[in-house]
Amino acid sequence: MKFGIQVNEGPYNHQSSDSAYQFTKAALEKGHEIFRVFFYHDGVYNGSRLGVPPQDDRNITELWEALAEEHDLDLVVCVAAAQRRGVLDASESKRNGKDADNIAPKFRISGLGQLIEAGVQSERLLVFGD
Amino acid sequence: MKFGIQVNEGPYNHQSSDSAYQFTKAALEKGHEIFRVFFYHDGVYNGSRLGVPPQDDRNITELWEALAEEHDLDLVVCVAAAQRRGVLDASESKRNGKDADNIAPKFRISGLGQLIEAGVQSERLLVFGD
Amino acid sequence: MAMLHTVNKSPFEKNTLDSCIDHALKGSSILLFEDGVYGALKGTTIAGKVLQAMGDVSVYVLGSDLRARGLSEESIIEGIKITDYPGFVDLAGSHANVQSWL
Amino acid sequence: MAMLHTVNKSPFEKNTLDSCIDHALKGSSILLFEDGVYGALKGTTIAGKVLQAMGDVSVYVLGSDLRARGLSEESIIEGIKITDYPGFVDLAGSHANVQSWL
Amino acid sequence: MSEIIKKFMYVNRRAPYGTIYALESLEVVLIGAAFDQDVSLAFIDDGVFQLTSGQDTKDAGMKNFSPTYSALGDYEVTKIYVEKESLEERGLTLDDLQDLKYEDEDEDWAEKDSIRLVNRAELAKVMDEQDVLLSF
Amino acid sequence: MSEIIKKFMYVNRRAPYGTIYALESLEVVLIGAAFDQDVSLAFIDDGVFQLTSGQDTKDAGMKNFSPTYSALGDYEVTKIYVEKESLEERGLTLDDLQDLKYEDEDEDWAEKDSIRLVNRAELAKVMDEQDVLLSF
Repeated sequence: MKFGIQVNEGPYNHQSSDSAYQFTKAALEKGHEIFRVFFYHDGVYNGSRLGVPPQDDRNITELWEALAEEHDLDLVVCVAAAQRRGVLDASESKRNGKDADNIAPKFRISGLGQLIEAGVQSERLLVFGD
Repeated sequence: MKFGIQVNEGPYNHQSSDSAYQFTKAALEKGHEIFRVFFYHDGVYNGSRLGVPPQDDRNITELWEALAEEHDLDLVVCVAAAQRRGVLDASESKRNGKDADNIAPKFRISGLGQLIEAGVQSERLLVFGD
Repeated sequence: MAMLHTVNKSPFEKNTLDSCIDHALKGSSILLFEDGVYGALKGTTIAGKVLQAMGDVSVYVLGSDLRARGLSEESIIEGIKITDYPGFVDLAGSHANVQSWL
Repeated sequence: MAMLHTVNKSPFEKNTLDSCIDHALKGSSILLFEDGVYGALKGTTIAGKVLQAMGDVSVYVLGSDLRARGLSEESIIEGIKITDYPGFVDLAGSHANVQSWL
Repeated sequence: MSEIIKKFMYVNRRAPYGTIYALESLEVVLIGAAFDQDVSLAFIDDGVFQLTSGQDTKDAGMKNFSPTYSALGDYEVTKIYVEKESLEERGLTLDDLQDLKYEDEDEDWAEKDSIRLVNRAELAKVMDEQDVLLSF
Repeated sequence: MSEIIKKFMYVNRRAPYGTIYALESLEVVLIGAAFDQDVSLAFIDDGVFQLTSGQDTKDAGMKNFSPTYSALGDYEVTKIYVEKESLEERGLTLDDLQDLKYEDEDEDWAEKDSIRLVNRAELAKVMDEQDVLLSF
């Protein structure tokens, strides 16, 4: 079966991203397909490579990236939500006259159409949020 | 009178930072002193200089910075909460082996003791959060 | 001097106002702001509890947050005082301490 | 096939579970996870509503979120089924659609 | 843009301005309108507050996005379910909400109401028929 | 570190793990213990769930911070108010919570209970006496 996943909250402050990760991992391990993981609202903060959680805690961004590496997951950060909140890739940073970017390597920034497409193409869409 | 302000949520997703800003501005305009504004939990995201909100919307980080400029406000981002969430200044970035930083110029990163001190030194402490 | 309680959540979504009222001592004040302003509406499922609390505590509501949400002064429970940010600052100063009900 | 509802908030803090139950059709299922697992506890102010709902809907609770919060299997309302993430995935697949009550 | 036609429902349960969900939900609806899907919106619980008329955010210093709701008809988003019980619990009636209209191209562009006042049981059935439920 | 002694109360109204507030509140308490202030903690509403014994976060993939509560006595944080009504509404008793102790240096290090079970009216009075209330 093909699943789409939406993540609405940032890492650590809410459990949403942890739960979405656990669901995604379990689905992949059962042989299902994850069409896309779409990060919206504060969920875009999951895509920052600058987080340094305490050593005795999980690193949620790195967990997502490892899962993406292993299963060729499509991790998409919403461009409008990300710009508002300061999550930028190199080209968005340049285009907006900023002097730095912070997107993590396995995440890509794209438009809201990618969420609708995930809804259309997936057999089930699950939303994890506050 | 001397006020301390704590901001617990990031910009835009919750109204907390807007409300804290309006309170702080009104207090200063009435001639009161703001001992410190302390950003905790997701509130640390207010201190990122990378945000690019839509042109027809407010830029909360810049609003705080303008107020700080005008009134010599002390805007402090909690170091532990900020590291976890990827809000870093140049030295924290270097120390943690990261290749970029994103703190806005008028904000400084410091420890939780600064919040306790704000509680001790201010006549009233107000918390704005979710 | 008594305590100023602040409530910023809708009483229909969260238990914040409920808990605040249950802990507010006689003579204290409650300021409703952000989504908390919905607690000031007449004719709702929570209005009875607010009205009853008003026997012991003063209730204020932030006008800018009412207007943002399209709520008119006429829709507000009689006796609730509409204030603004300078008024909020005065309330914080004139009460002994402030508790934010988050 | 019927709907799977998911609830991740404490019923004592937010109206989510309440609203979910009020909208859940006969034959649908509700999965409690994250802070939603508190809705599965016996002897609480919401337990009666959950028990009554269980006449029409199946209720599941995520074991890993129960254990994280120190809640034992014995503290859970009888008839609520404890599941895990593989089980959550199966439930999502075996129901026609999923509604996340955020 | 896609040959699959699915029933998409945007479920709005939260008040505007206190959090951004209402605004960013609308942004999804507008983008989604470009896809030829069978779209509807549900406003339940505090979500009904999103549709109040007369919103004025000037003094709150925030962006007033409520005019966008009246533009939904132009995007062919014409099925807007508002739950009766949610209004009543909040002391509201339809008169407190914006009057949302669309022009029906099948009936010589006659102006029609977009808002469908439904009770909880009716809305539960409409939800049950959806393929995709996006919650905000 | 300061000659002013104020009454600080940390008010915990939220459950652990679903959000980070409980964990980051504890971090403030530990840092705050280094300042010589008159500190107390209140656990009301869902905050009482923070103190349940037997928390095991292994399968949830999160950090278990509940052992820290039992270390509070060593930080001289010894006044922990738990609201009776909040427990009852949630089907809990003190037996479901960790047994928090401290050693009283004024009484030859006798072991004493840190938890003070109070009813709502009593707690409201204790809150009223505080100088600073930090809400999490």
